[in-house]
Amino acid sequence: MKNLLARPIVRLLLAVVIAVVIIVAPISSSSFINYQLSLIAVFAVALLGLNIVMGYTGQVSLGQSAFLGLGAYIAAYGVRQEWPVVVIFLLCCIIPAAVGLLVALAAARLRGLALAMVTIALPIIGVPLAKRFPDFTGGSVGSTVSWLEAPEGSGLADDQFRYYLVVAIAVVLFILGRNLVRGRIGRAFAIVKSNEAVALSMGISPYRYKVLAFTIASLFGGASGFLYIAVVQYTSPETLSFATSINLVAAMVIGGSASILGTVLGAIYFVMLPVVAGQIDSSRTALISGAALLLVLFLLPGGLVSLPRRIAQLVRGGRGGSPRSRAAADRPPTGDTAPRTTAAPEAEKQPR
Amino acid sequence: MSAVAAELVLRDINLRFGGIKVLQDVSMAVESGRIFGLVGPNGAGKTSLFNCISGHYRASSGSITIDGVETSGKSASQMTKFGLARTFQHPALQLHETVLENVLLGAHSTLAGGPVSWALRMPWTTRSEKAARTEAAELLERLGLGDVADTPAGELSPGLHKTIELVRALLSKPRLLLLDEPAAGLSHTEVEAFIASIRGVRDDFDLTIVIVEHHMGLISAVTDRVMVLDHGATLMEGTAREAQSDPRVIEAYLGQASTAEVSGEPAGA
Amino acid sequence: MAYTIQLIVEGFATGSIYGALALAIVLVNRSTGLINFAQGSMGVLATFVAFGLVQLGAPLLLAMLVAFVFAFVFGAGVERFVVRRFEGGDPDTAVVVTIGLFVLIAGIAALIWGYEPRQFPSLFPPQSIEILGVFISLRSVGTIVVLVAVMALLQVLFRFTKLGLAMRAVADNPQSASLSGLPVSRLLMVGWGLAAVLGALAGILVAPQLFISPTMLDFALVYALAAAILGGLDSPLGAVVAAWFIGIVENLAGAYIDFIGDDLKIAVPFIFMLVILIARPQGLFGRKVTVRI
Amino acid sequence: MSLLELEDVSASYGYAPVLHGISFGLEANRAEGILGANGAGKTTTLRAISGMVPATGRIRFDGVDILGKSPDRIARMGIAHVPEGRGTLGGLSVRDNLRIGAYQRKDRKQIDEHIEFCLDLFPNLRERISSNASALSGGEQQMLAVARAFMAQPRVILLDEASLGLAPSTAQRVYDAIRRLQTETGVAMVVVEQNASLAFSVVDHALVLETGRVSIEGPKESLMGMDEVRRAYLGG
Amino acid sequence: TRTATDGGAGAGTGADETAAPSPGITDTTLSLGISSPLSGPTAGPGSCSVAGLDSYLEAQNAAGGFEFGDGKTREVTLTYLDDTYDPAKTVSNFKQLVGDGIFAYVGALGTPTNAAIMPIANSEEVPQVLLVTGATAFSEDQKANPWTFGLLPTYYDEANTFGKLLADAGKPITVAVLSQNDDFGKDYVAGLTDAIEGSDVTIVDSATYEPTDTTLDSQVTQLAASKADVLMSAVSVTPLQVGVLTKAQSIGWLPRIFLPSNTSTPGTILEPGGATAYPAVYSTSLTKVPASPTFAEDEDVKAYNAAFAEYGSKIAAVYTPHCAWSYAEGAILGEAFKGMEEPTRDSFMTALKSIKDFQAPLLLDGITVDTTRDDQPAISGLTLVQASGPGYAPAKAY
Ligand SMILES: Nc1ncnc2c1ncn2[C@@H]1O[C@H](COP(=O)(O)OP(=O)(O)OP(=O)(O)O)[C@@H](O)[C@H]1O
Ligand SMILES: Nc1ncnc2c1ncn2[C@@H]1O[C@H](COP(=O)(O)OP(=O)(O)OP(=O)(O)O)[C@@H](O)[C@H]1O
Ligand SMILES: [Mg+2]
Ligand SMILES: [Mg+2]
Repeated sequence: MKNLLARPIVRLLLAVVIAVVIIVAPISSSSFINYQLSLIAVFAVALLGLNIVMGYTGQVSLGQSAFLGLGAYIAAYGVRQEWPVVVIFLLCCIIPAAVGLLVALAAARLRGLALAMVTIALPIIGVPLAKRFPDFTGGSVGSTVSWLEAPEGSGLADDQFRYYLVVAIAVVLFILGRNLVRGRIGRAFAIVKSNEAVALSMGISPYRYKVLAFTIASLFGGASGFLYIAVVQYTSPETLSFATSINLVAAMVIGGSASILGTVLGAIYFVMLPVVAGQIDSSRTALISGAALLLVLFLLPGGLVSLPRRIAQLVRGGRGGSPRSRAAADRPPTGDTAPRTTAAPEAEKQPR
Repeated sequence: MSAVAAELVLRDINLRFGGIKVLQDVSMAVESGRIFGLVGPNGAGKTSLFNCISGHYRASSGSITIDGVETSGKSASQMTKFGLARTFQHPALQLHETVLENVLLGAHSTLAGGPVSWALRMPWTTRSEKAARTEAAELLERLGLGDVADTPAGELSPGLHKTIELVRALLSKPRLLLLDEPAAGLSHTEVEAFIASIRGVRDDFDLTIVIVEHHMGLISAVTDRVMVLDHGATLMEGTAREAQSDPRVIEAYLGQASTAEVSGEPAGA
Repeated sequence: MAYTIQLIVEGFATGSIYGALALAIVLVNRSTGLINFAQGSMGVLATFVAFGLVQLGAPLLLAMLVAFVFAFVFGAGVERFVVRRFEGGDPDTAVVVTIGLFVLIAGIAALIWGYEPRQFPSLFPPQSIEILGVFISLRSVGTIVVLVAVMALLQVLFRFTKLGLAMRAVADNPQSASLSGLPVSRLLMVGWGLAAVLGALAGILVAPQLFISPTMLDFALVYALAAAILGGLDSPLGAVVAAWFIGIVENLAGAYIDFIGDDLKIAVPFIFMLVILIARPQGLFGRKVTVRI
Repeated sequence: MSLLELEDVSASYGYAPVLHGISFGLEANRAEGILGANGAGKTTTLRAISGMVPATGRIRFDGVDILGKSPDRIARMGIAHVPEGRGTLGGLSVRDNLRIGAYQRKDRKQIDEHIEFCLDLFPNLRERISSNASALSGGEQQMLAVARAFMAQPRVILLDEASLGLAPSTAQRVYDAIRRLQTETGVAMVVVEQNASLAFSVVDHALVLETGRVSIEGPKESLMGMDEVRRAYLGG
Repeated sequence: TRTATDGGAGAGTGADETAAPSPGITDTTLSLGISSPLSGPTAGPGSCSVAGLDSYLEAQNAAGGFEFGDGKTREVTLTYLDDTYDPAKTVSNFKQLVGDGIFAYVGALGTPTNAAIMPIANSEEVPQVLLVTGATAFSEDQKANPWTFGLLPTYYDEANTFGKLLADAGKPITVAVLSQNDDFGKDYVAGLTDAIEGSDVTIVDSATYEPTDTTLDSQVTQLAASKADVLMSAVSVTPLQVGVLTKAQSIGWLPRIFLPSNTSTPGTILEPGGATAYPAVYSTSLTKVPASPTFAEDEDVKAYNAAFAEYGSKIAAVYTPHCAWSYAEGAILGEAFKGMEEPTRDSFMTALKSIKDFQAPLLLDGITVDTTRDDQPAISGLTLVQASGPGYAPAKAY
């Protein structure tokens, strides 16, 4: 299974199939489905940012929704001011990145939970702040925009056009993000996550790389805000609510921390879970989503991305063994009995 | 290679944590291209001294110069610029990553391009990455780790971790290398192999090396000079042979049975 | 002046709500090394058990005791059957598991009792006493007394008892602790159980004011986390002091700094927190962790 | 019947087999040495005994099957393991570490005496008695790990490179103390040690592991007489 | 390039003589949809606004179905989805409902959530009506948004009624205002300010709160310092409102109190808040309170209680006024169906917009439904009430 995937030809074929599916998908789908697909792209970008700062660099951020919201507000404002789309997009990236940079310059001195607490403050303060400036944000009623209609003669419905736009931007951002987390910068992120002392001795300033990761996360957050407005065409303080941040963190881990593919899977989970839960019983969504989250992690502690590995494991390890010994085998003792925090999580194997 | 082995001079280094004086007026001078041994009882302050040199600790007073340039105020992440590399007493590897990925980290400061060029995969980034990979593979091969390059570090026995750290340090193209107990956990045969390779490494890479070790056989085999620390202060400085016969050193460090051990000095000496 | 003092008194009372929950967070952290986002919902569930009993006519004190027993068993069960699988793995995963628990438990409570807040009887009389123009509600006084007592108990538990020492050891490094013969899994269960009891206590203390609902402690949880971290995650005393600090600072800032107002007053404790943590990363009362290289 | 008995013990990490059918027995008051190159499986053998890696075969302690029991139960039965690497509780003070070592003991008075004994043995620890263990130097942490195992007053002690990172005189002192402990309490030991001359100063019998299998075994004297052993482990 | 139906796009403008039926309606059925918060902090009111409506619809279905203006009798079904008060989810739910072919989207609760779908509903011409929200934004301009309007009196109207009462007293009165930091709060304050303009009534202090606050003690303490005669406590969260009532009296401040209609229920607010301590407590009311002994023998209430026990209790566990409001909303829909001559959304909107002087069940005497105005929600009349005994009685002058 693994070997098969390792072959370049198989990988290429797979990529082509996925590309074709992505391109063909919206043509025959309903506007509802296209909306879901587009939302997946929107949140995949937000999750990618979160994964860079949290999954790859190990800095817990509970503030990603604040940047999503900020990007969305900027986009909505820009549309109302009738700025060109490209300008809006750039601003949606630059301003949140700048805000993220400023926050990080102070916050990156902290680590672990202290940092998490400071980032939690972003959405919590962001909500009343957004209500303070109704001219810019539309206050608590929020602000509606109506833009990105399919160009005449394209033969596309609005939702299809928006889907293509959003997915195209997301794909480009994903390629950039993927490049970033591999190679020189990615290795620096990883060592900042696992051991700052070693990072220092390699000439890597953990502080700078944390600030960098945080800034990139904010940039992706802002960009996803732009995409959000492209798809939802509406934003309000609820967009940046703290609950969204928490759900994003959960989705990131469920997809697969420090994994590009995991990020996409996480976004699918993030968007589809409420829909599926509503389908099962719309008055019991909390119960269903909580149970689903636990179930997924129970079966796949490494996230959805570890599914193939897990299957391979189960196939190979058909031989039983008592539950205890199997549980123990899942986490072999590292020779070093140092505190757990230094243990790196199961990271996606990088191709080499 | 144009880089020339560095010269390291410490003057009157003091370090304290709370009420504890960890280092007191430690001075030492390591000539360019030499292998210098740092020994002493547990808790004498050897690792702390390394930490001061590498910028992980800030000495409360004293001066550290590398090739005459004062580095004592610099942060640890700037020290690669001065050609410094080090290994750790407790190997600090990413256990889930492969050996190759682990050592490539050492190439960080030699790779070209910042975040933007790497995100855009500019040609120079890929070129320098390729070069680093080749070099890493060669070094691993040379130190006998060629066939485990693609194994996750966590699956190797701890004895090998020291060597992986050495390769990682070498990849940063240092001129001054600090090794903290590089032979701990190695068996007798392996220590001999290590002795052979460390001299080769010094010559081929044109390095100055400071070694902390409790393995006296290794110390006397490879070092040009040693300094003995005790309770944070210099006890004596001289050749390894002088140190081993110094009654103060025997008293504070080697113990009575040490003579037996000295006799087991390996042939490489 | 009386007004200022009144605001401070109010801050104490509000802070005590956060403090009660913060103690539970500290307890879990000290005994398992984790942060439990489900701490609030677990407390609420136990409070609901008490609520159910009271509705059936049981006296509040009895209901409370039953709720404590329930909480202990439930907390220990959660550790045993859910959290255990994730111990020793990626800490982020464990935290997300507690987020899942948080959602699930709220869902269970809602399934039985619905989302609408309901009145909950108070342990303390509703009256206030007036001292020099400052009104102090007996409920707040009661809450504060209980809180301080619990804090002292925890302090004693961790400082002076063998159980406390063992719990700290397990939280520090379960593998190493097990090599000394510590019954790691049982200690972890006890830690979770006790923390759940504390959560239940917090829930019962605040339910008369917040009204019981599955989401009752959601927002208090953020404050409680802030207090626990600001105080130093391993210090019960720190958690309570920090909680009071947050309550008071927030009130004063909201009342006296016009620009901040009632809507942004929440920002003030967070800004203080940022500054304090930069200066003292281990928190006000936390013990500094040294990481040797 | 031996105090500790391994019969055909195999172990693996995940699916990679590491040990292939190790057997040996150990009487009270005796010490067994395990030698072998890096990665031979010495550490894994000790982990299999103390329940830290899943294993197959048979491991009996004092006539009781302990294979499959959890590490803490095995420890409570009287097997103390000084693990490879940092074996301390970093966030706890040195004193608390020692108290944890004595966790399952009931004789309160004796505990304090034993703490004194350990502090005499390792004066460094006395100086740092209330520091966090994580602040200690590498060697000091190793001392603490050994002291913690002493505090348990075990019937079997598993030493995995107990002298690692210790100054020569300190290492000597540790092994002197171990010998004393042996005569005083009759503790049995399994000693894994790269410093073979140190190991041979305490063991009665030893086995050499090669890629997870026992290649040579015998009484100390006969092993020390073998050329290949001398060359590979003693130098000369 | 799309084959699937595109929601309301096919609904035409009604110009055809034999109008093709709109989606969601057959000769025997009609389907309605709603997206409300059914989990999370707003789920209490959210589920009540579904439960009340569902109770009415199901009870009517069980009684034989709804009669329509075209002479047919139809069963009306309601599909409800949870949006957790997140607008993006509401949009998703709306698209799902429309894609599944609902006829109309009715009675959803929440300001941002409804705001998010308003443009879509209007561009796709799907009725988004009788919304359970007091925000003015949905009803104030029905020419621009012909497919959208609200059910309940606006917050503005409510406060305006209070203000008028004060202004009519004709003497100097000081008022302290506590309001939510959002449009709900702002509309409230605006309604009050407009009403007292030119009178002797003055607002001497005001404070705001976030719905996420755990307590409003400090706000109450601050307002108490003003010693105002009147406290207008526009707090929409039950525990917080109770907290306000207990706090003010505990620090010795006993103003006259004005409560908004959504947090003035005797059983859940007045009694736990110890409202009897205050000289007077005013509120506005629309509906009879089902649990109140005053109405125990009322026919409407009996019908409601029976229907709720049978159907609604599966959705909402605890009563909030939203249950009663949305029950009445069901009757308004029934009234619209009666006037609906063609099975189209256009015809439905026309019928719905022509209801006047309709006395929906549970509405208090004197409160009637009037949907004919372009700038008002369906119900805009309010009865000012005053706490007395276990419930409310019509208010006396100040
Ligand atoms: N956590 C692990 N996961 C996978 N393989 C492992 C793990 N730990 C050890 N191994 C493998 O098991 C084998 C035996 O390791 P072990 O640690 O027992 O050797 P050792 O004899 O103690 O070596 P050393 O002298 O270096 O301590 C080695 O080949 C090693 O690569
Ligand atoms: N960060 C720190 N905080 C507190 N004490 C420290 C710290 N770093 C070092 N020390 C103390 O300084 C002393 C010297 O430690 P150091 O690690 O330098 O010793 P060492 O000579 O390397 O010993 P070893 O041979 O055991 O490795 C020790 O007693 C240690 O406890
Ligand atoms: Mg050292
Ligand atoms: Mg080993």
